[in-house]
Formats: sequence, structure tokens, C-alpha cells
Amino acid sequence: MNILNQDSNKVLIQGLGRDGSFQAERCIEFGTNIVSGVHPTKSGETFNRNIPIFGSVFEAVKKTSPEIGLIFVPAPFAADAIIEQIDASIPIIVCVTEGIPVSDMVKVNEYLKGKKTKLIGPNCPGYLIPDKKLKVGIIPGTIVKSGNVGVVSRSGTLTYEAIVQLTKLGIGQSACVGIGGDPINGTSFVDVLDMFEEDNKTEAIVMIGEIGGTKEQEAAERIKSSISKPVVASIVGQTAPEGRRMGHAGAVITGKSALASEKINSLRDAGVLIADSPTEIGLKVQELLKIK
Amino acid sequence: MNILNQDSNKVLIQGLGRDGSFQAERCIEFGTNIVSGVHPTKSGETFNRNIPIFGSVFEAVKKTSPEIGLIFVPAPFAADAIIEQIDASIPIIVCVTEGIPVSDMVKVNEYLKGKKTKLIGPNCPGYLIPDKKLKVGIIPGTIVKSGNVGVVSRSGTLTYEAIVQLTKLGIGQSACVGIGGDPINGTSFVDVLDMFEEDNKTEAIVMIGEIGGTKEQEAAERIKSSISKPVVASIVGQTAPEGRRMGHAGAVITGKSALASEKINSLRDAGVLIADSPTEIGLKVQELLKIK
Amino acid sequence: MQLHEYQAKNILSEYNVPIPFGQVALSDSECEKISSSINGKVVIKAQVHAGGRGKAGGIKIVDNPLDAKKVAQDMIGGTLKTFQSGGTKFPINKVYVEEASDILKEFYLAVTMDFDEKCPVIILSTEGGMNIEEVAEKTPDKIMKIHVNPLIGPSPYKVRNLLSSLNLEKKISQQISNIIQNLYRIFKSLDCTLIEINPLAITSQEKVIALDAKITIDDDSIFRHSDIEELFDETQMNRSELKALRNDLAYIKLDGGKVGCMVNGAGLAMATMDITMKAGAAPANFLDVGGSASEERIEEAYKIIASDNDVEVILVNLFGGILRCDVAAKGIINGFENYNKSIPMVVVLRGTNSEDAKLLLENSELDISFAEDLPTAASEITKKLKK
Amino acid sequence: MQLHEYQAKNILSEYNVPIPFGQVALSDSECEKISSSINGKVVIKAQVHAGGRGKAGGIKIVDNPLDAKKVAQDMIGGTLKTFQSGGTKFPINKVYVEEASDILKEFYLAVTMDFDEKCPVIILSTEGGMNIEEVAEKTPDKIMKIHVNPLIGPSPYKVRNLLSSLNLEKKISQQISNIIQNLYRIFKSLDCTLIEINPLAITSQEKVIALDAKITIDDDSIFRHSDIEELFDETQMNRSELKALRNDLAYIKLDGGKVGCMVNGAGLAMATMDITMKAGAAPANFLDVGGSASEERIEEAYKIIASDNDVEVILVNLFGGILRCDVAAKGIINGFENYNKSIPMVVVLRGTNSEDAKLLLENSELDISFAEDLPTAASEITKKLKK
Repeated sequence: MNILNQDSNKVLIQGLGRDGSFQAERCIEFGTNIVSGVHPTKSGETFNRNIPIFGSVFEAVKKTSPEIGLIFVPAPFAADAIIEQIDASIPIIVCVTEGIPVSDMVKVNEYLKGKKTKLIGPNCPGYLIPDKKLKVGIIPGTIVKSGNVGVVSRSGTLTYEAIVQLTKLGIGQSACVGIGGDPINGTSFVDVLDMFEEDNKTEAIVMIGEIGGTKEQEAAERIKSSISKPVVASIVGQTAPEGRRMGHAGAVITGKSALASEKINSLRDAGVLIADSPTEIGLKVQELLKIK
Repeated sequence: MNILNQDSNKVLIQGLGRDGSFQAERCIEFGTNIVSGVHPTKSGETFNRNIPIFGSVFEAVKKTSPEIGLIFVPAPFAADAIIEQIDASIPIIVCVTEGIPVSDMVKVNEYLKGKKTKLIGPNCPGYLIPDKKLKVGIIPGTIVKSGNVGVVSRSGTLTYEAIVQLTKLGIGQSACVGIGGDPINGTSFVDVLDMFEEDNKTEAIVMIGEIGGTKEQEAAERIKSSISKPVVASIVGQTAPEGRRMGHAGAVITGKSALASEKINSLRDAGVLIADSPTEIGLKVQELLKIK
Repeated sequence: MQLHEYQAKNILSEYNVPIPFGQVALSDSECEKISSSINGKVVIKAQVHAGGRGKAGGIKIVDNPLDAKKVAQDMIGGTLKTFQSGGTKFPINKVYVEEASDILKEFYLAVTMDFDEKCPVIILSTEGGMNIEEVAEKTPDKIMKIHVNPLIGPSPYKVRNLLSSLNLEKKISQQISNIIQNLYRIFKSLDCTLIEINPLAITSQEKVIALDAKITIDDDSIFRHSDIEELFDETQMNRSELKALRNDLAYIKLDGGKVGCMVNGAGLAMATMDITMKAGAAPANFLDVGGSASEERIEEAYKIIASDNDVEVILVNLFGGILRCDVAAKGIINGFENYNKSIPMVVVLRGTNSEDAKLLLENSELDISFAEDLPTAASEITKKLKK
Repeated sequence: MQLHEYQAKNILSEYNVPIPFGQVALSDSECEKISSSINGKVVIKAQVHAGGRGKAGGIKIVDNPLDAKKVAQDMIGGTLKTFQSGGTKFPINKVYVEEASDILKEFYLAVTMDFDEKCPVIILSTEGGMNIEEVAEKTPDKIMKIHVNPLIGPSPYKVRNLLSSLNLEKKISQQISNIIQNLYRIFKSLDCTLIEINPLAITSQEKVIALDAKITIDDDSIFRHSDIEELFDETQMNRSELKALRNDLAYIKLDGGKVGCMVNGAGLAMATMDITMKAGAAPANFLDVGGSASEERIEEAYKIIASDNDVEVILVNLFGGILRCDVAAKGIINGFENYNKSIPMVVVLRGTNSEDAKLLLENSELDISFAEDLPTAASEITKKLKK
């Protein structure tokens, strides 16, 4: 399932509270085709004038056949919403909700195995394809520009930072994907790198990583083995103090590989152009594209 | 995974208590190639003169590469043994143990999804292929005869009854498979029917069902849709009193389909030759083969 | 293993499933005492392992503690036979004394295992208080089910969707939703095969409570629930059933027959019954010795069958697999010698070590006819019965 | 959320994980009383939310109740700062009074979440009582792991195989095996992120017991554990951290800096820190307002930052997504007006409703410089600091 190459992009929004409703409007403004909403107590109502709201995902799917599900449901109920959308066979699910219990996501992750659904997030800004006028999530539509650079990031707001830099320099984006900051999530750097590799519109890739975990190393390996397009990367957290919250056992598992320097070394070794400061991402891409 | 068409048939036995050891010897007598045993406290010892015993399945697999795992482990530990063999990627597992908690088997069943391992049982006599001198389980080797009739049954001892009838009439068996009497098990009638259909040696099939559940109806559907070989079936329990142990909710689920008459009707409707009494199985097969 | 209502309700309460106030009484004076602590009407329920107590007189409603005492006097020490008890009279040793509830509506709610789907299932019906099998047969659309993934538990969305189809007040459906989650926790934690709440009542105060409760624990899981094992009430089984249970034997007493049957394997047991019935000889009982019985267990099995006064002939039909026929033969001989009751036997022995077994039996003092197969055995039995 | 040792040990005990006899004392006389009920030596442990208590003087062994009283007198009411507490002095309000154990051998045992494998993991090491990070770095082969499938739990075979590699006596490995299963039950039932037993001790009586215990609960799961929430000890946090926590804000105090930082998103926070550090301006604190803060929460955020006496300049770097910049601006203005402390600010606002926000701030009485991007903001900050 390459989320970049879907022909049809009908979106269902689940969770129409304050944030969900506000963001739904922003998506529609951008041009996204939102076909239905789901809310347990607003069944039968409509939003944004004429978009129908259903009481359950199954009903919404039956009546409006969405290909993408966007979740704004509050954290205590979000894992259940993801499972509801998986059970309703929605091919792509974007979960914006932050603060979902880890144990819930462990189960969702296990449940997803062998299923065809692709989950992006949780705790992510979703994705946006300027050219298709498709915005699924909360990436501000005002800062993007259609073009040929694919952006992928673990961090929400930092993604916007990178997009702003690119757009200011006149460099457009083929797609921007925020995979989310939670340790257990549905889509990894590797998954998105593969999608960009496959996507004809994408000519270069920007990847923004963070300290912690080993996802950036996995990405470096994949870039080395099978990504032919040029990659610019930045890793934030080089000056961050050692997290007091990180328990001992956590440190045992990831050890030194969680450090920014280790990640940068792996990426550099894979031929990635490193932006030493996150403010230089745009310039590095410009440099890369000129050389090319 | 068609258990009938394996080229190599190296067997590991897990659980070498009184029953396991005795039955291991019977398997060896029949010609089965038992390559290793597993027992938590007998690691380093041997049985039947020179077959090595290991402390764990992983070790046994590493040293002796079995293709089939046979489990005699006591019920409280049997589900764990099945999972150990699944994790060690043994392609075929036969679990003889009876009395495994239902909740354990629900989990094993869930765990098996998407895995390549084929589980037969639990609470089953295993399978026997006379021609290959392969006996994996407890079907008495003395009553079988090589030939072209495939036998499949939910009941252990009743399988033997059918085999005896066939052998007495000079009708040999291509394979005898006991799928086990537990409500949640690894291999169904449908699975074995498909294997017999695919197996060149098998010319006719004997299927022995029981009251309860809807497995026989599923088998009837499969026979109707895709089994070309002739089938003789018998359903026992026609005169059994309604089980006092069966809770109300249980009856709600299966309803009338659990009755022998319903099963017989479905099978007859699928073109199956019904042996009204389990004593007539042999005669019905004889009749069938003569007509043919 | 089945629990009494009062035991099941203790468990419900522990897992935050609301129940009416109630306590168990072992005597009429205890019943009186508990009743006097209750305002209004009191329900007194015989604690027996059988459904259908109401119609059989096992549930009474009284107005005052004195009447409560009288009812308890009648019940305790007596027996109860219901349309669901299969002819058995269950002794009443305890009564459950409960405040009467003011009921607006009754539901049926159960958690059990769906063997076709191979997962737990939650069953809800608006037709509470009824015989649920009848409801399932006559109005199957009134039976609603939720299949449960064992990894996830009952998905809240499935529960919500099911309840929303009933158009209940939010307050009510929230309570039912919580009860469903809590029942599932019990089901999982205690390895149940069935939890049945019939009826689940909505009271006039808009509280949802479990008026009756049936919990059955998977016998094969008891080894990990020693606290539950202690709840076992052996008075609710007859002596033979209890003896069989203690020896891991599956024993069923049947009405009207004269043949005692010892077999191994449920399938062979059913086949044996089908064949002997066709030959005109009804079984008096059935004893399945199971897969791998020891000499001692077979001896107990013989004694249980022989002690059934209805038995005129014993049919032994064993097919050795894990079970060794010689071991079985020794057990039977020991049973005969120690019990010292001679009953004619027809014996079919095949499979593992059957020849050794025949030799042992031939050399014993038992009155035995051997048969090669079941049809021969069946006709042999009918001959012996006619004598 | 972190628990105290005594709270963690209560939970262990409830789940049948053996611990030495012990009780919590709130006063020196209570400590004396508990000590006198113990034969032999007594261990007195300061109950604070920091590891490394032993080296810092937070754990004392005494011979008699009088000495116990003296130790408690010193500890209770005092503070403790350890090499693991990050500079913080934790107040000691309670001590745990425990019988001393006769130890033959110490293990390290933990259950936590492995984020790479996306499943729980059990970690066992023979190097108990040590700093486990050091063990992992220097002798990684002494760290053994079992990955746990959340459907199945810790497979007994995996535990058995792991323990058999240690060549322990059967009696010992059986106890450890049970402890592992019980710890996992706690981990799962309470939505823990970490359970750490260091050391897990084998006593001279061949009993395996948890000598210390650390339990951390997933903050995001607290909503389903109201009983655990009650165990929260707010004295173990400083006022600002506590205030941040109560308002769902992520606040970190840093040593030596002068810039108060308000950002949204952990990634942007880290980038901000990287950039300001490079510009020569170290942060005094970091406050991440998160994804969707309300006006009220932003107001609290401003107050927390402004109340830090190290702060000379405030950097606000917000990128509206779910968060709306206008809402944030109102919160900041309210904070300024209600707190009434003027600190120069450098503000970068982008994304959702950022233009409205700038207008609001411009019209306020705050001492604000706007910056278009982070590098500009960083140099603006250094300029303000130099003044």
C-alpha cells in the first residue's frame, strides 16, 4: 500500500470534537474530499453543511466508501477507533491523537499483523500531497508548495519547520509525511522511504530524525541497500539533556545507538547529506538539487 | 502444507513420560524415523538406545532438523510446548495430549494465524501413512494395511474401529488421520479432505463425524464444491442423550446443526455415501469400490 | 465445574458487576436474620446446580422474616428436581436470601466460547428471563452476538454499536457496557466456559443488576484456580458421578437401560450406544475411561458400573491406543475381586496389547464372553439380557 | 508515574512476589516500633523518587530499635540527593523499615517495553545490585532478554530455557520462574512501563526475594487506574514540575541557562535547544505545551516559565497545527497580565492562525521582538542577553 499513489482519496474523519471539527475544515479548505464523519452521539447530523455523520465506522464505510480514515478521537478511546477502522477494512488510517497508552498500541500493532491496512501514527500530523490537494491530518496547508521533494519526519512541528524552509527557497514538495513521535507506531521511516523511492514525482528526500530508538539506523540501512534518490537528513536533540524520565531498563535496550552522533554516522555512511542544524535543511536540499 | 506428501519425515518427540516413551517405541517399531526427544530434565540422556534427548526444542531442531513434532506433554504444559514448536518453525506438529484448557487453545489458534506450521490435534491420535512406514501418534500400527482409502475422524478409538473394518475386508489405507475431539483444534475435516483430494494414492475417503458443532457441515460444503473423490461417512451420537454438561449458551450457538440428522442430511446432499451404523463403514467402502 | 448462584454472585461483586443485596443462609434462623436486615420483599432461592428453579418451586418471594424462615425450613434439607435437572433430585443445603428488585425490563447476557469461530462470544438478548434456547429458535434476530478477539478483549466499539441498536438511554447502556467488560474479565481470569446472567434487570431506579448468575469453569483449567476448586460442592453430584470425577472418568447415568458400558473415547462411546440401542439393548450408564487410564482408575470404573443396580450385563469395548488393554484387563479383574459382585460381561478388546489382555481375562473368574467386533457384542448382549 | 519502594512492594506482595518483612514509617517512633517487631538487623530506607540511594546515605542498616529511631530521626524531614537524581534534592517524608536479609547471590530482573521489537521484554542479569547500564555496556552477554508476545505472555519454555543456562538449583529457578510470571501480571494489569527488581536476592535459606522494587506506570494509562493515581506523591516533584504535570505540560528545568523556552512538540523543542545552544544562549528550562493546549494551559505555561528566577529572556517558538497560535497568544497575554512580571520575549509564530496571534501580541503590553525564523530568533536572544 503506497499512500502516495492512491487514485481515489475519499476521507472519513472519526472524532468531531473541537480539534477534529476545526481540522476537518482546514482539510476541506485545502481541497481534501471528506465524505463522512463518525461520532458516537452525532449520528444523523451533518458537518460543514452537508457531510453526513454516522454512529459507527461500519455504517460510514457502507454508505460513503472512504479509502482513508483520519482519527481525532481522545486518547482513551483512540486504540479502539483504530481497531474499528481496521475491522472496517479502511486501507489507510491516520491517527493524530497523542497520549495513547503504550499497552494499547502494543496490542494494535500485534492486531495489525497480516492485515492489509496501513496505519500512520499515532501522535502524528498525518500526510499531505500538495499536487493532489490532499491533506490528511494537521500539517498547515498554507506552508506547502507542490514540487518534487518528499519530506518525512518523526516530529510534527519540526516537519512544518522543514517545509517552511523548502517553500521559502522555492522548493516544492511531492509529499510531506509525519510518521509520529510515539515509540510504537504503524509506519516507519523505512516504509515512507520505500514509498518515495517508488513515487515518480519524488526526486529527493528530506528525513528528520530524533535521538532515541534505532529507527534512523534502520532507515540508513534501507537507504544504503535500496534507495536510489538523494536524501538530506537532520537529527535533532544533539544538545538535549539525558532524559530523567528514561528508566534504566530502557537505556539497556537501546544503549548508545539512541545518541544523535550514532544516528548521524550511520546516515552519513549510507551516503546521506547531513544538515548539521535543523535550520539548514532547506539550504542543504538547495545545494543538493543544484549539484544534481 | 500437505502432511501426506512430505518427502522427508524426521520426527521429534516432546514429552517422554510413561505414555510418551511407550508410544515412541511403537512408532519406531512401525518404522518411523524418530531423530530426537525433548524433556526438560533429561537433557543429555538418550532413549531407545541412541536417540538423543535435548532440554529444549530449539536445541533439538538445531542438532537434528526434524520436520514433524509429536507432543505427549501433560495438559498444563502442552499449549506452551505447541508454541515452542511453532517458534522453532517445525512444519508439522501433532499434539496427542488431552485436557488442554480451552482458553489455552484459543490463544494457540490465534497465535498460529499467519504462521506456516500445521497443527494436528490436540486430543488426537495423530496420523499414519502405511506405505511410508510413518506413524506419528498412537494409531495402532498392527491394524493398518497399505492401500488407497484415506480415513479421517474426530474420534480416536473410533478411527481404529473403521481401520479394522477396512483391513478385515482387505481394503488398505493411503493414510489415517485423527484430527482430534477438542472443539478448538489445528486441523479440520476440510483441511484433510483437501489433502486427500490432492494425494495421488488416495482413491476414496472415509470420514467419521460426531454430533456437536458444525464441522461436518463445513466438510459437506467442501465435498460439494471441490472434492472429486468418493466419500463414505458415518456420524455417531444419533442415540446420545442431550449432554447435561452443555450450557445453554453453547446450545444457542450451534442450535440444531449440532444434531446427527442435520449433519447426515448435509453430507448426503453433498453426494456422500452414508454408513447408517458405524459398524457398516467397511462394507459401504467395499460397495463403493465395487461400483466404481 | 459449576458454581452456585451465591458463589457466582460473590465473584460478580468482586469484579464490580452490580447485584442486589443478598447473603447465603445455611439454616432457617440464618435466613430469618438476613431477611430482617432487608427492607421490603425478600427472595429466597434454593442453591442447587440446576436451572429452571423458579418453575420447580426453588424460588420464593416473601413479605417478612417469619415467612422467610418458614420457606427456608421447607427448602433446606429438602431436594429439588427441575425440568432442566435431567431427573436428578438435587439436595438443598443452602438458600440465598436477597432483597427483591423492582424490575422494569429483563435482558439475557452471557459470555461463552464459540467453538465455530474459535473465540469467546458475548450474547445479549432483550428477551431476558426466558428460556434462551427457545428464543434462539423462535426469534433468532433477538439474539445478538459479539465475537471477541482474545488479544483485544471485547472492543468498546462493538459493544457500543450493539447497544445503540437497542435505543436504550445512555445511562442504561453505559451500565450494560461496563457489565459486559467486567464479565469478560471474569471469563478470562477464571477460565470460564460460561457466564450467564439471566435475567440482567433494569430496575425502576434505572440501575442495571444481575438478578441470577451462572458460572461454569473449564474443568481442564481448575489446576490453576485452587481458590475456585475450593468452591466445589460435592453434594450436588451423586456418589457414582463424584467417584468418576475424582478418578478422571467421564460417567453418565441413563434412565431405563440395563447395560453397563465401559469404553474409551467419546466417539467410540457414542458408536457403542448407537449400535447397542439398534440391537434393542439400552445402556444403563456410560463410562468413558479416557485416553490413558491406569489400572487403579479402571478398577474404580468397574466398581462404579457394577454398583449401578440397573446393570444386568456389562459391555466392555476398549480399543488400545495410549490405553494398554492389558492394564485395563488387570484393572477390571481387580475391580471384580475387590468388589465381589459377579455380573455377566461381553468384552471387545482391540489395539495395543489386546492379546495379553484377553489371556488375563480368560484366566480370571469373571463371567465373560469375548466378541470380535461391536455388532457381535451387541447381539451377544441382547442374548444375555433375554435369558 | 513513579511509585515509592514501599508502594511497589505492596503491589509485589499482592501478586505473590516474595519480599522481606517490612513496613513504612512516617515518624521516628513508628520506625522504632516496627524495628522492635523485627528480629536481627533492620534496614531503613528513605522513600524518595531517585535511584542510587545507598551511595547517597539513603539506606542504613542498624542493630536495634533505638538506632533505628535515630536513623529515622535524621532521615525524616530531611532531603536526599543522589547521583541519579539530576541535581534535585528529594524530601524524605517516609522511611521503609525492613528486616535485613542474608544474601547469597543477587540478580537483576526487570520487565519493560522494548520499543524496537514493539513488545514487552523481560531482562535478567546475574549482575544484580550493580548499575545495570554499566553491565550492559561492559558485559552485554550478562544481560539476558525474553521478548513477550502480548497475546501469550512470557512463554514458560522461554523462561525455562533462559534459566537453565544459569545452572541454578531447580528450587531456585522455580521461584524465579514464578516471580517472572507474577511480575509480568503486574506489568500488564497496571500498564507499567517499568518494573525493576534490583537486586533480586537468593537468601541463605534458598528463598528468592525482591530486595528493592521500582515500578513506573505509563502516565497515559493512569485514567484507568484511579487506585494507582492515589499513590502519587507530589512532594517528590518541585512546584513548577507539579504545576506543569497538572496542566498536561512537559516541563524540564535545566542548569546554568538563562532562556526560558516555550515550544510545541518534542522535536521542535529539541531543534530549538540545538539552535539556541549553538548561538551561545543556554536554556534555563523547557516547556512543551504539546499538541492542543487551551488558553488556560498556555497561561499556566507562561507562569511556570516566568516564575523561574534564572530566566532573563523568554523564547516562544510555536508552530500551529492542532494548536492555534491565536489561542496561544491569548494565553500568554493572560499569563503576563495575571502574573505581572515583565520579561523580554522573542517570539516565532507560524502555522495555524499565526497572523491573528501576532496582531494580538503586538497590541499587548508585552516586551516582544518577533522573529521570522529560529536562527533570527536565536541571534535576537543572544543580543538581549548581552544587554
